[in-house]
Parts: sequence; C-alpha cells; structure tokens
Amino acid sequence: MALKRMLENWSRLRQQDYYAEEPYMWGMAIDLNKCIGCGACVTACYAENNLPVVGKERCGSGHSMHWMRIERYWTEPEGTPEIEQEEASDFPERGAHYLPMMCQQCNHAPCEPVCPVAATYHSPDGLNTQVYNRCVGSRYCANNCPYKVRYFNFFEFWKDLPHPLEMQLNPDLSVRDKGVMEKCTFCVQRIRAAKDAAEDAGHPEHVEDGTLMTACQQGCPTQAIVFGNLKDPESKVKKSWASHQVELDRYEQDKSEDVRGYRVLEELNTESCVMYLDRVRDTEA
Amino acid sequence: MSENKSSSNWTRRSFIKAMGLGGAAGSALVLSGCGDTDIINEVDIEVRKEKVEPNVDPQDYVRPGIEMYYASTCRQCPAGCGVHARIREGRVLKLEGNPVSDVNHGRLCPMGQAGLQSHYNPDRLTKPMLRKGGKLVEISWDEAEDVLRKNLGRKNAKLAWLSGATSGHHRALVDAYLAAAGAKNHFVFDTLPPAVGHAANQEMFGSYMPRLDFDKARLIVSFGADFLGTWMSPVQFSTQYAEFRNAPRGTLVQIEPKMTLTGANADRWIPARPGTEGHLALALASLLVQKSEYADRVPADVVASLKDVNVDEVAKLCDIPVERIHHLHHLMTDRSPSLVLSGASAEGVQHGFETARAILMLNVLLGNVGETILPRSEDPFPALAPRMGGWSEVKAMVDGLNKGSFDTVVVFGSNPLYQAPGFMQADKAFDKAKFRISFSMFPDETTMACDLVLPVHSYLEEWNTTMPAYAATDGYLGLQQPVMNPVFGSHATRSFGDLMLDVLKHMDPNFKQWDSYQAYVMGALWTMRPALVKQYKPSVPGQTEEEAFKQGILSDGFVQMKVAKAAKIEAKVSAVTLPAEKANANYPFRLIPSARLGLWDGRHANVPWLQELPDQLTEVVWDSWIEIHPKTAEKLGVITGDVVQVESSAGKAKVKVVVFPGIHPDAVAIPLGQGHTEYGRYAKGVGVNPFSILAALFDGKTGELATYATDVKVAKIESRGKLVTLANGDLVLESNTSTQAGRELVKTTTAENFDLTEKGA
Amino acid sequence: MKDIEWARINKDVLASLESPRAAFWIVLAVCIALVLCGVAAEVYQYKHGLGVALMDKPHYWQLYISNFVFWIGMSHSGTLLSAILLLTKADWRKPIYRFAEAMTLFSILTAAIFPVIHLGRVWYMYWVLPYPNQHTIWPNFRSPLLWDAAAITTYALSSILFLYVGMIPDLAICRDNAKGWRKKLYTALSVGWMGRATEWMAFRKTYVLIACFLVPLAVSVHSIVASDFAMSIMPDWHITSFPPYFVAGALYSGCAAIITLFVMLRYIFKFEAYMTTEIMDKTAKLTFAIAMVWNFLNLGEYASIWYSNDMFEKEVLIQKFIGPYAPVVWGMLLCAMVAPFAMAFEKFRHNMWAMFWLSLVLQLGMWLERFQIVSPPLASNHEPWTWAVVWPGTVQLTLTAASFGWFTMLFLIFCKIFPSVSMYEVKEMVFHRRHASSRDEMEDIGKIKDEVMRSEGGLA
Amino acid sequence: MNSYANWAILMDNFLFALYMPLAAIFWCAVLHLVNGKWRYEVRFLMSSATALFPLGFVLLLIILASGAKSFPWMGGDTFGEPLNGWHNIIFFDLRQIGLFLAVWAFCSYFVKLQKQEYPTADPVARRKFRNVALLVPFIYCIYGTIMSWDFEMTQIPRWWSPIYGPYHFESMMRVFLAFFIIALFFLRKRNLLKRPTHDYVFNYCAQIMLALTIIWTYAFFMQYLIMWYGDLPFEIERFHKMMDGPNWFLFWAFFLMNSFIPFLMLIFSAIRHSPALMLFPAFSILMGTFLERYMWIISPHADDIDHTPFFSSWEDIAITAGVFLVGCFLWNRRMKKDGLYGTDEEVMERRHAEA
Repeated sequence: MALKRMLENWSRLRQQDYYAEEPYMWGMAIDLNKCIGCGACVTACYAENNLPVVGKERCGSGHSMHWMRIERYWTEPEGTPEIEQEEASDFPERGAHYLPMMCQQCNHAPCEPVCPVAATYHSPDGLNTQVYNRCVGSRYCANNCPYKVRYFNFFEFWKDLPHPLEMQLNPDLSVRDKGVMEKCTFCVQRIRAAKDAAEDAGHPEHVEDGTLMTACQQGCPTQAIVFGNLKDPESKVKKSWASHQVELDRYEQDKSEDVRGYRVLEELNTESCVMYLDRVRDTEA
Repeated sequence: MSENKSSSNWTRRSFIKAMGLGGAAGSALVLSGCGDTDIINEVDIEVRKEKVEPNVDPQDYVRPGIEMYYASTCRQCPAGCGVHARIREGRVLKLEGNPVSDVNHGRLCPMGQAGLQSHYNPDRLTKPMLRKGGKLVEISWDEAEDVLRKNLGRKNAKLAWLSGATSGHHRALVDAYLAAAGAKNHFVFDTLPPAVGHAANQEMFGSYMPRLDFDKARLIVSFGADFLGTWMSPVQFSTQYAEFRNAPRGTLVQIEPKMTLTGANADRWIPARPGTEGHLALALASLLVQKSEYADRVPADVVASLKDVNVDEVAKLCDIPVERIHHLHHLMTDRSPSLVLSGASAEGVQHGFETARAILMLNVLLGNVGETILPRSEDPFPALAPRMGGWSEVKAMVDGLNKGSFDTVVVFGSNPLYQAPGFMQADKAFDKAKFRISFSMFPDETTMACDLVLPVHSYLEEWNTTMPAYAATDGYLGLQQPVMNPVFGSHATRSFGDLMLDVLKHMDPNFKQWDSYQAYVMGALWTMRPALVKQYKPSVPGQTEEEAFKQGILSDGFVQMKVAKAAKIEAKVSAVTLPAEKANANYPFRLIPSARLGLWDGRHANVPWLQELPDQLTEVVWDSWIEIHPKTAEKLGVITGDVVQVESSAGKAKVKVVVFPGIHPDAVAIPLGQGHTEYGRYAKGVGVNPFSILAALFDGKTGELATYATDVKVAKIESRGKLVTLANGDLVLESNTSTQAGRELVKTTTAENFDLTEKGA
Repeated sequence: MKDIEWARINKDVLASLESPRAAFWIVLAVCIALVLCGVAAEVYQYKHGLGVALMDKPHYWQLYISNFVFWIGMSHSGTLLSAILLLTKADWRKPIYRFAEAMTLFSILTAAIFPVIHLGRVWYMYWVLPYPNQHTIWPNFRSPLLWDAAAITTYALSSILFLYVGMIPDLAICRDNAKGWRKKLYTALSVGWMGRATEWMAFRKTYVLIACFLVPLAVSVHSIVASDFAMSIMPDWHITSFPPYFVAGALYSGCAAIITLFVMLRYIFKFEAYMTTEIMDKTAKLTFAIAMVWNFLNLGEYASIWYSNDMFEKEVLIQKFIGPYAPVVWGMLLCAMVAPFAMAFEKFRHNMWAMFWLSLVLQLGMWLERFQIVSPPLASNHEPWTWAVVWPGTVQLTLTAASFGWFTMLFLIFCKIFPSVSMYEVKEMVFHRRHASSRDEMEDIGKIKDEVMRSEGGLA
Repeated sequence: MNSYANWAILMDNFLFALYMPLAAIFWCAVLHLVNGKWRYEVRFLMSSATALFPLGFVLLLIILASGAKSFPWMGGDTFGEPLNGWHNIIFFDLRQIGLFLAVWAFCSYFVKLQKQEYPTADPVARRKFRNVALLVPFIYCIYGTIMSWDFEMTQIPRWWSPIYGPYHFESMMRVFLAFFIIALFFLRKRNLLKRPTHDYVFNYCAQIMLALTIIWTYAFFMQYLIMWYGDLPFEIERFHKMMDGPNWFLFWAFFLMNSFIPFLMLIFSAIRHSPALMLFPAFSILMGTFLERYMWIISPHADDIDHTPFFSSWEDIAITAGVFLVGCFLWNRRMKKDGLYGTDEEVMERRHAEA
C-alpha cells in the first residue's frame, strides 16, 4: 500500500506545474519606507500564535521564540549608492535599518528537503508548512534556513504559563511541546478560516482581497505589511509585486534599477514569497 | 455528541472541531501531517459543511467555536485607541484596532496588543486588603466596602485624590465625588504626557494641543518629539506618518541627544548636545528672520531679540557642524509647509518652557500655523475632557503630605511611589497620611504602601468612557464595555465606577438613580445623544430607540460629539531668552531617562510580552541598561555588557552598558520602565529605575520636573556580564553594533528615486 | 619478530585475557562512573528539553553532532587497516588489526548514541526509519540524515560481521584453552571451527568478500556524514570537498587512535614482540600520508573560499580565524596540521611514547576540527542579526566525557573477553617471513634490469 | 581564431601538453616511493615525456598573450561582482610563467637524479633522489590545483568548488597512464624499444586506472551532488549550461567515457591483462578527459556559442593535430637521445625474428 502510494505520489510530483491549478499562492510585501520598527507586529504575532514568553534567562541563552522579529542594523550594505558614504560620521545620521523578518515561505525552501521525517513540506497554496506532530527535532531545517526564522522548542514553554495567562491562548492552533520546530505560518488558521468563509459565501476558489489579514499586518500602525493571494491579479499584494517588478520564481529579477522591490537573499534561489521594498532616505536632508 | 449529524456530513474536520481541539488551522496542521504524505491529500479535509451545535445552552458570551468581536477602548496609555476584542468561548483572545476609530484606524501598538496580558495577568489582585498591625491582610469585600465608606463617605477637605491621566466618566465621577466630599485636591500625575509642551502650546496657540497635520507637511523637524513612540498618541501619529511618507515623500529631521524610535526613522538624525535644542531653534529663527517674508510673521521685538544669536557659537554649543544648521535652514525655507515639533528631550530641562517656545516659534516664522497646525474647537463636555497632569501635581501632593495638609489619600491609576523622583521621597511623605486607599489591579509600589487596597476590574471588564489625549477629530469619546466576564469572577475584583458610585450614592442623592456604573455611563450617553453627530435608529422590529442607540454606540465603540467650528488659530509670540548651558565638572554626562513604546513609564513592566519585546533601538529585553556612545565608551574603557555605576547628586545605580551609536557623546541614557520593587513576578527586581536618581531640577516656568537635566558620572565596576539582547550580532561583532556584513538585507534608495518611481505605482 | 616462537603466540595472547591487574579495574570503574554521569545528564535533558544542553538559535547543532562525526570518523581506520591492507596484502597489519576492528565497532556504537540524544523528541527516533505503517508515511528520502541512519546501521552491522568472522579461528583457540563460562561462550561463538582446510578456504573467501564490501562502504559512510553538512546551503558547510575531506579526516583520527591503543596495549599486555617498532613505523607513515591528504583538502578549502571571493563563505572563514572561535581553529591547525610533521622523522616514529603523545595531540586536533566544522559556520550564518557565540554547556560536556568512558569501557571489556591480537594471523606472518625472506631478495635482484640497461645503453 | 571556442581548444591542448610530462614525473616518483618493482621497466619511458615542456610553454605564452580571449574575466566581465587579488592580469601572467618554469626545472632535475639512481648506486645519491621524489606529490598536487583553478574553475570567476583541484589533477594522472599505455602498445608493436616491457605493466597500469576511475567518478559525482542539492544558482547553473547547452552530448560523452566505460572494462582481469584490449578503456579515458577539460573551459559560454570541437571547425583539428605532431616529434627525439630505442640493427633483428 505504502509503496503504491509512494509511486503514485512520485509520478504526480514529476508533473510540471503541479500547483498550477491551485487558486492561491500566499505572499507578502513589506514596505521598509513605512516600517518604523515599533514591534506591533511582533506582539500581535505573540498573541495570535500562542508564542511562549521565555523569560530573561532563556532569551539570554538564545531561546526566544519570536516568529516575527525586527532586525535593526546600523550600516548600509556595501555598494549602496550615495547614502551614508557621503561622510564619515560617529552617528547613524540616517537612522536605523529595520527589517521585519519572519518565515519567507520560500517556494524553493532549503528547509524542506533536509527534514528526515518530512515534517516540513510545501502546501499547494505556497505555505512552507511545519507539521508539529511529525517533527522529531533534528533541527536540520533550522540550520539550513538562511533567514534563521525557524524556532525550536528547547523547553516545555507552555508549562511556565501561570494561571490565568493560559486563558488567552488561541484555540485555533495548538501550543507546541518541547522538541519540535515551529515558525511563522502566515497565520494559517486565519487563512483556513477565510477559505472556509469564502466557501460558505459561495465562492470557494476566491478569498476576497482584504478580508484576510495576518496578525502582523493587522496590527501594523503604518500599514507597511500587505498580505494576500499572489494568484489573484486584483489583489493588493499581487499589484505591489507586479509594480515593483518582482517575480516569484526567479533568483535574479529582470527589473529596472530604480524599482524598489527585492527579496532578501534572493540569490540563494529560495523563491521566497515575501517581497521587501527599499527603505528610503532623503539624501538632501 | 449531538444527534443532528448525518454521518455523510461528518467529516474529519468537523469531528475534530466537535472534540474541542480547536479550529481550522490547528487541525489542518495536525491532519495534513499524519493523514498523508506531503504530496497528495486524498482524505478530503477541504470539504466543509459544519454545523456543530452543543447540547448545553451556553452563556450569553459563549457560542462555542464561533468568534465574536466587541468594540471597546484601549487604556494602556492615554491615547485611547479604539479596539476590537476577539472573543471565543467567553474569553478575550486578541485585541485588534477598531477600523472605524478615528484615533487608530484599525491599528494597534504593542502595548495595546499586550493589554490582554494586563487583563490576564497572574499577579492581579483578587482580594481586598486592609493594613492591620502594619501588614496588609486579605479581607472580604463586605468589610472592604465598609472601610471604604467609612473613610470616603463623609465631608473631608483633607482628602487628596491622585489619578493617572484621566478623562471621560471616570474623571466626571471622581470630580463629582470630590465635590460631594468637599475636597479640592485632585492631583493628576502621569509621567509621559508633555506638560511643559502643553503649557507652551497653550500660551502660543491658545490650545494645549492644536491639531497637527502631518500629511500636509513636506518637512517635519522634530526636536525630540518621539511621535512614533511615546508622544501623546503614537498609533495615530504613525498612521499619519505613513501618509506623510507616501509619494511625494515628506522629509523628517529629528534633533535629539538620544535616538528615539522617531529618530531611527528620520532622514537626518542630528545629535544635539543635551539641553541646547532651544539655542538651535533660536539660531534657525535668527537665520529665518533675515528674510522679511519670515520676519514679518512675528513682532518686531522678537526679531530684534534674535539679532544677537551667533550661529557659529550655537553650532559649537550644540556640537553640530555649522553647515548642518545652514542646511537645515535651507531645508525649512525650501519645503513648505513644514511642521516643527518640540518633545520630551527639548522640554525636559530647566528652561524647558522657553525652549519649547523657541521651537514652536519656528512654526510661526515658517507660516505653518493654519497650514499644518490647526485650531481645535472647544470641548462640548469639558467635564469629560482629558486631564494629563504632570510632575508639578505630584510635587504639590508630596509637599501637601509633608506639611500634613492631607489625612486621607486615594490613589487610582497612578504609581507615584515608583514614578516620583527619588529626591522627593514620596514614600516617606506617603507614610504621613493617616489613611491611604488604592484602587488597583496590581500590587504596585504605591498600592502595597496603602492601608486599603481595592482590586479593580481591568479595562476589558468594565464600563467606561475615555477621551483620547489627542484626537485628529474633536469631540471623540471612546467607549469601554466589558468584553468578557471578570477573569477572577465578580467576587474577586470590582469595577472602580461601581465602588465609587456606591460611595457617592450615600453622599449625593442625585446618584441614587443609577444602580451601577454601567447604568450611569449608558444613562449619561443616552442623555448626551442630541449632542452626537451620528443618530441611531432601530433597525430590528420591536427594538426601542434606546436599545438601538445603545447597540449602535457599543458596536461603534465610540461616539462623536458635535463641536462648534474651531476658531482661527492665532499665534502669540514673544521673545525668548535662554540661559547658557554650563558644564558640570563633577558630573560630566547628561542622564536621559528615555521612554519607549513598550514598557512606557514602567506601567507595563509586569506584562511578559512587553518585557520580551526588545527595545526598538538596542534590542535589549528584560533588563535595564545604559546607552553610551562608542567614543565615550572607549574613553571610559567599557564595552557592551560591562556594569557601570551611574551616580547623580541624588543617588546612584548599577547598570549594564550598551554601546550605542545613536546618542550624543556627552549624554548617557537609561530607559524607563524597570526597577520595580513590587509589581508582580515579571517586574519585581528587574533592572533599575532612573527616576530614582533624577536631580531636583525644575522647569522655571511650569514647575515641572526637568527630567532631562540630571548630570551624572559613570564608572566601570564590573567586566562583561550577561546582557540579554536579541541582537546577538551586537555581542559578537567587535563594533558592538550589528552590521549587515555586506549582505543587502535592508536596501536603501533615495527619496528622489522613490518619488519618481512611486508616482507611477 | 623473527624470534617469536609458535607456542609463545598463543600463550602471550591468551594471557592477556586473564586476571586483570588492579589498574584495569580502576580504569573500568572510572569509565563506568563517566557513563553513569552521562546517563544522568541525558535523563535530565530528556526531562527538561534540549535547552539545558545550551544550544540555541542559531546553534541548533553543536557538540552532539561534533562528537558524532568524531566517533564515526574514528571507526574508519579499523576498516582501513584491516580491509584495505588485507586487500593490498600488506602483512604488517596482522598484529594490530584485531583491536583496530574492535575500536571500529565500539566507536560506531558510541557514535550512534549521539544522533539519538541530539533529537528533540528522542522517543520518536524510529520515525526516521522506513517501516510500513498504517499512516502510509515514509520518511523523507531526500534528507541526508536519513542516508546517515541507513549508512550507519549498515556499517555497524558489517563491522560486527567483519570483526566476528575474522575472529573465528582465534575463538576456537580460546575455546580449546578455556574453562567455565568462557568455555561455553567460545564454544558457541567459534561455531564448531576445527581448522579443516575446507573451513579455511571458505573462511578466506568470506573474509575477503566482506573486506571488499567494507572499503566502499566505509568511504560512503563518511561521505554521507559529510553530506549532512555539504548538502546544506550554509556557508562553510556547503563545501564540495567535504566528502573526501571527511573521509581523510576520519582515517586520520582513526589512525591516531590506533597508535594510541597500539602503545597502550603493547605496554599493558606486554605485546612488545608483536607490536614492533617496524609496524609502528609503517602505521606512522600511513598516518603521515593521510595527514597530508587531509591538510591538502583543508588548505584547499580555505584557498578556494578566498579565491572565490564569496561574501558569505569569506565571512565565516575570517570569523574562524579572528572571531570568537579562533582558539579552536588555531588549536586544530596546530594539533592536526603542524604536529603530524613530526612523523616525517624516523627517530620520532620509532619512539613509542613520543608517538603515543603525538597521537593524543592529533586526536585532540581532530576533535577540535569537528567542533569548528559545526559551530563557527552556524555562528556567522547568512543572517548577521542572529550571529552568536555559544560554548557547549555542562550537559553537553558531560555527555562528551561519558562517550569516552563508554568507548573505553567497551574496549576494556572486549580486551578481557576476546583476544586483542589475532593469533592465527600473527602465526601466518611469522611463517611467511621466515620462509619468504630469502626468496624475496632473489626476486628483487631478478627484477632489477635497469642496471643491465644502464651498462648497455650508456646512460650517463 | 576569433571564436572563444578555438582558444578553448588551445587551452585544452596546453593542459595535455603540460600534464603529460608532469603526471609522468608524478608516477615515476610515486612508483619509487611505494617501491613498485616494475618501475624499472617504465620509469625512463615515462620521464622522457618531459620533452613536452617546451611545447607546453609555447602554448602557455600564446594563451596568456591572447588575454581576454582565453580568460573572459580579463575583459572586465566580472559577472557584476568584485574579484579578488588573484584575478589580476599581471599577477596571473607572472605566476603562470614563473610556476611553469620552476616546475619544468624541477622535473628536469628529477629526471637527472633518476638516471643516477639504481639499486646498486651510491646510497647518498639514492637518498637524495628519494627526498626529491618525496616532494613530487606535493608539487604535483599544489601546481595541479593552481592550474585547475586558473584555467578551468575561474572561467566563471566566482564559481568555486574546493574539490575541483583534486578532481582535475586526479583526472590528469589517469589520462597520462591511458596515453602511456597506448604509446607503449604502439612502441612495442613496432618493436622500437631497446628493452621490451612485460605485459604485466599493462595490468598494473590498468589496476591504477581502475582505482582512479572510481575516484574520478566519486569526485565528479560528489561535486555534482552537492551543488545539485544545494541548488545555489551560481553553482548549479554551470552544470546546467553544460548539460542543457548546445554541446550537451559532449558532457554526457565525457561523463560516460570517464566513468562507466572504463570501469566496466577495467574490472575484468582478462581485459587488464591484454595490451590490445586495454586500448579501448585507454582511448575512452583519453578522449573523455580531453572533452572533460574542454567542457569545463567552455562552460561559462556554453549557451552563447554553438561550437563543437572538430565538427564545426577545422581549426580545432589543425591545432590539436599540430600539437600532437609536435609533441610526438619532441618525445620521439628525447627517447632517441636517452637511448631508449634499440639500435636499428636490433630492431630489425627482432622484427625479423618475429616474422
């Protein structure tokens, strides 16, 4: 049985464009011109996804579980024209560089092939899915993730939750036990609910753009995050990708220099579903 | 299992839902894992026809498996954002911004998100306590109410009432009570609302907070106003900021000694030497008045007073290249309209009021008044208007206590024993009162020093109204309603409104008509309805008008009151003179007690999410630290993680170093929020409290504490300890600050290019 | 060697099985104590989660994996000496291959522990095996970890087989000389070996066949271990030379371990007559050659990274040499790259104790090598934000120490139950040498025809 | 000579002209170090290949003079990334010429010492020779690595593979043996040699070739597997260009000719022991390696050019034939000079005896 199933799967896997018929491909666009680095998305993610608070000591030993984190850098990357190199200053006069970083939902994810038990796989709608129940905790996926956005349950964090804080836990998704890997899901529970709602409303293949928001997007005070269906030509996120000339299945974009869209570490061929838009600074100021 | 399931409809998904394992995604994750290999889902979990009905009729709130949203108002800071609370099975699970609210447009800051953890906090007080024999012992509510009535239910001129920033019906109720009790001493103390700035605004523009039009401005020059982080209404300003940054993109220049969140997003961040912002503003003014089109906007004596300003000297004083000042001047003249803001670091000095005036004067010179600075209309119900308070009020109260003017003190929503500076010795003064009452959710420092402790509901459990500290539209009144039953039950905590109403009923018969605070608030709103912009009509047959009204306002989450058209804004400018800054040889560094979005002034230190939310600039979590510029650090011989002793004339503190480029070399910054000696398991004993070492310096005009004026010295006492930061790179790299190491993680483009390309997009 | 009497061989070797000295018991007790500490550490870790081992983001792997690579590496030289030298008919392997093979087996058994305790959910470790189940779930055949599981299992089983088959004639000798429980044990294990010619012929064929199978298997096993790293896209893990580099490194540390045990056994069991300076010389030369291959691949890796100018790889390389892990890297270079040059000198090679200490230095170097393969690249990965330095905590160190205790314990017990020197092969060697020495010389001269050519052709 | 492909053929020929003497010296040294007795039969024959050094040097100069035609990165085409110091034209030319001359000199020295080394020679001379022989593997590996990187790996400057050096020089070790036994076969056939060699020489060479074939396959496959698995575009693209480009059949041809064909033949001892049958695997390896070098050199341009050596250009044939003829001439002359050929009378006599 199992062998037969495997052979069937194999032959289907070999088909080209296996997911071409799938109506959804979830994607995101994050505008670094607008992101102010406040951390609303981070807290929203904690609330939505039952992320454990690990405490000072465990933060100190690198065990924090923020699926969404905001990276702050001080320097421009090499080769950035005109900015910052204009003068040698003792101060970050152009402010900080904030980068909200979460699972990029790579379509060509380095984490997927290395899992010995296939606990992480790609869903047809473009999510890089982590199956907690199947995970044995080899942590290879986290090593192979260039963005380092996979988080491992080093402890039984849920045990530390004193009453009544556990009442806040979102019943739409589980709490994770020790020894499994977890990461941003693009709020898959909301996606599921939205798909269900769309089906109930009589259009099973179409989730209205804007009705579905990830928690980080919803909280963002500057609306720097746009989330939606990349296969829907009318969606905001698709329009943003198109206007910034970023295509999903490429590792080198064929785009004009001035357009702001880019994907982090795109050259690693991860085909990530998160597009960033350049941070902007007024060089005349 | 209920019987109304035909087996054909009984899919695995609905089965799991019925088993109570939770909803969509949880089961999707579970099922796709164990049902199949990663490629084919033959088991049809996508087909969904679910109709799960429970056997037992649940309570009102509870519709198993179905989520509901209740509109309410956030009380995590005085900004008063509208929230939607997501409820399932009678529990609030998540707070979202209320999309129709004019304050936050559906957005919510980290503190607002984390309101849940204040609400569900394990350290919440659940039993009234009375001090007996020097110790607080738990008592019954009956006893507590007796004690409360005995102490408050009488005329008492020697009663002092201390609130945090207050507004709406809480304020009205407290004021009504104080009137009934014949007490005049209502102090309001909140640390972050800019009292000095309000006073300066009041004097110049006739309103403590005129409306600001960020979107219209092409240039914002902010002297330390952290409007994205801690200034008045951060979410509201952030939404406006987002508009401001759309093409054509506005430019933000931030001038402050320590980089704030706003500074981190500025196009040009200028580290002025602390305390010199006023001089810089005057220098800019003096450059502007050289042209008559600017000079004509202010009286001649003001222009004359600016003649003496020497820009080169100011540049030296501010430690800014003089070209930068000229450049800023050109920027201001080139980009109009602009908006000049004054904030905490500029105002928190001994000449803060003057500094704020000097800064605001630039708005007048640049002609921003009426363009980006807009008038505000009179509040239709002044009794509900926000009262922000300030340091002068807490000082007055402490002075009064020391003099023995008060025998009874009531504290609600404020924590002076933590927030008042150490030199005031608020705790000793507090001891002098005969009877101290605290209405509080948490065992904070002040509460634990009181004689009667009354645990109150969280803002998600009670009825109330709130007027935001700053709203883009006038006449906005936020409504609060309980979004769930009290977490610990009604026997454990009580609504502050109910308690006070109860007391008040015995003193003022007018209040007997309302059974509860809910009835009081809703009754008040019902009587206010002619004054509201929106009218609510019954939509369902059989619904009374009152029901329709109540349902309408509760689903909106706020009401909009009609306001008179605002008068034209007139600026009143007079000459500003600033004293020269003098260096303090014993204490070479200026201490900046910086606030941040997150822990705020320390009130959120007991919220684990916020403790674990890294500081936006240093990325430190769960700790206090001192920010020191790399140059200064080199001079002091310290690296990130070292422990130093910070000493001011008022005290000393031990704290870990973070070498931080975004600070003036003459300044050191210790963030607010930590150093609690009480306040539950998450806050107690974490870090240090910079309030405790502030020196006794006050703004000359307003009497506000000059929080940014304390001078300190810093000495290393221990080598590298464990500093807990999420920016691991900071600890690894020699530079102490993580770089992108050549990767193009954050790419940057120019505003010029942005404007060119985004117009098409 | 020429002086060994036939009778003495049995006597000497069998003597090593009897009445251990006090030192033996002390060492054994220490080893058991270490193992117990390890068990305690593992129980603690099991109970609280892997966090107590002080791994973190981004160091999701650390000492457990380093140790795994170290021990699996050590297991390679037993096979090399035994199988390759058997196939190439180098007879100097004979006195030392038995304990080398035992070492192989026990280091595999040690290595196999580490992936298990490394797992977040140990209790589901069988999920990496392809077994039929009602969920019709297969493991992910694309994962190098799965290849690992398969390779190690195969290698462990083959190694046991190789060791056991090669020991049968000796077990028969033991059987003939033993009493009590030993008699029963050896009788069972020697499967009725009588030493008939047909038995010998079958034995030879089987033995060579297993050896032929083992050589590529050993290479593939360590190549697969290397692929755990090389298949990833992590800078400084994604290195095409890792498979041969790991194989060379494995042989290298294994040879060093052989030298260590060589000297110890020689000293403890008084095997001076068997484990001669000449054999040590050959072993040392072999080790030297392997060390040079390892060096070449190591330096080639550095050079090619530098040559490529690849940003990510270069960053790791720079961090390796000047970053927080620099002491480890420099320690490795000193111990494993510079130290082996001592073996270029004959005097050094012939000094047993010098070789003993050198072998320990080499092993330390190779252990550090494994550490620096795993940790520094994780520390300076693609995402500078997450760069962090983590040194292994007590739990990891305890388990590391326990692994040494476990290995030594197994080895000590083995030495007392089974002959650690192959009696029959030493006899063969003595026989061959005695009878063949004169004939070899004749052959040599017969083959030397250059001289003839020289005289004829007038090459000057 | 406009097409890049022509220059690639020239480089291909250069590498063969270089490695024939170099690998010959390597084998002489290794056989000496491992005390292979049969070395006495072949060592002078092998080492006479040093006659090809002048040819290699001339080709090197031509290639260096051609500049960007041989090395695209010299034309400023740096693929958008800054190059490191090695990619510096002057440094490149200097090290190529300098290293070549140094290696040439060393090999000549080795040959000189080898002539003085025989079992009954002065122990001091023997030791000296042994020490020099010890150096040879080091020099071979290091110089081979440099050559592989400079001429093949960095045809795409930032494409890198640490195993590339061993993969390259290992391949060239093997092709020398292949070439050598072909040459030996024909020399024997024509009875030219002063002292005939035994058949077992073919078997020994074949055994080594078998081992090297396995190692070649291992190295090639591992390099490919790691790049394929990692799937980093910059790495795997090069393979894709070779495999899917216009000359894809050459890629598969060299892969088969270098791995399966020789392996499947050399595992049979009957073939190993038959000099005539050994011609098949030897030719396979010779052609396979020639194509292999060509494909690696040409790979960055594989989708730009549509050039198949020998089929689409007479220049390729001319160049290769010319190099081959000059090489034969030089080698032949050296063997004569070294007295490896029998005198005419001897040869005639033996031919006569055979007939």
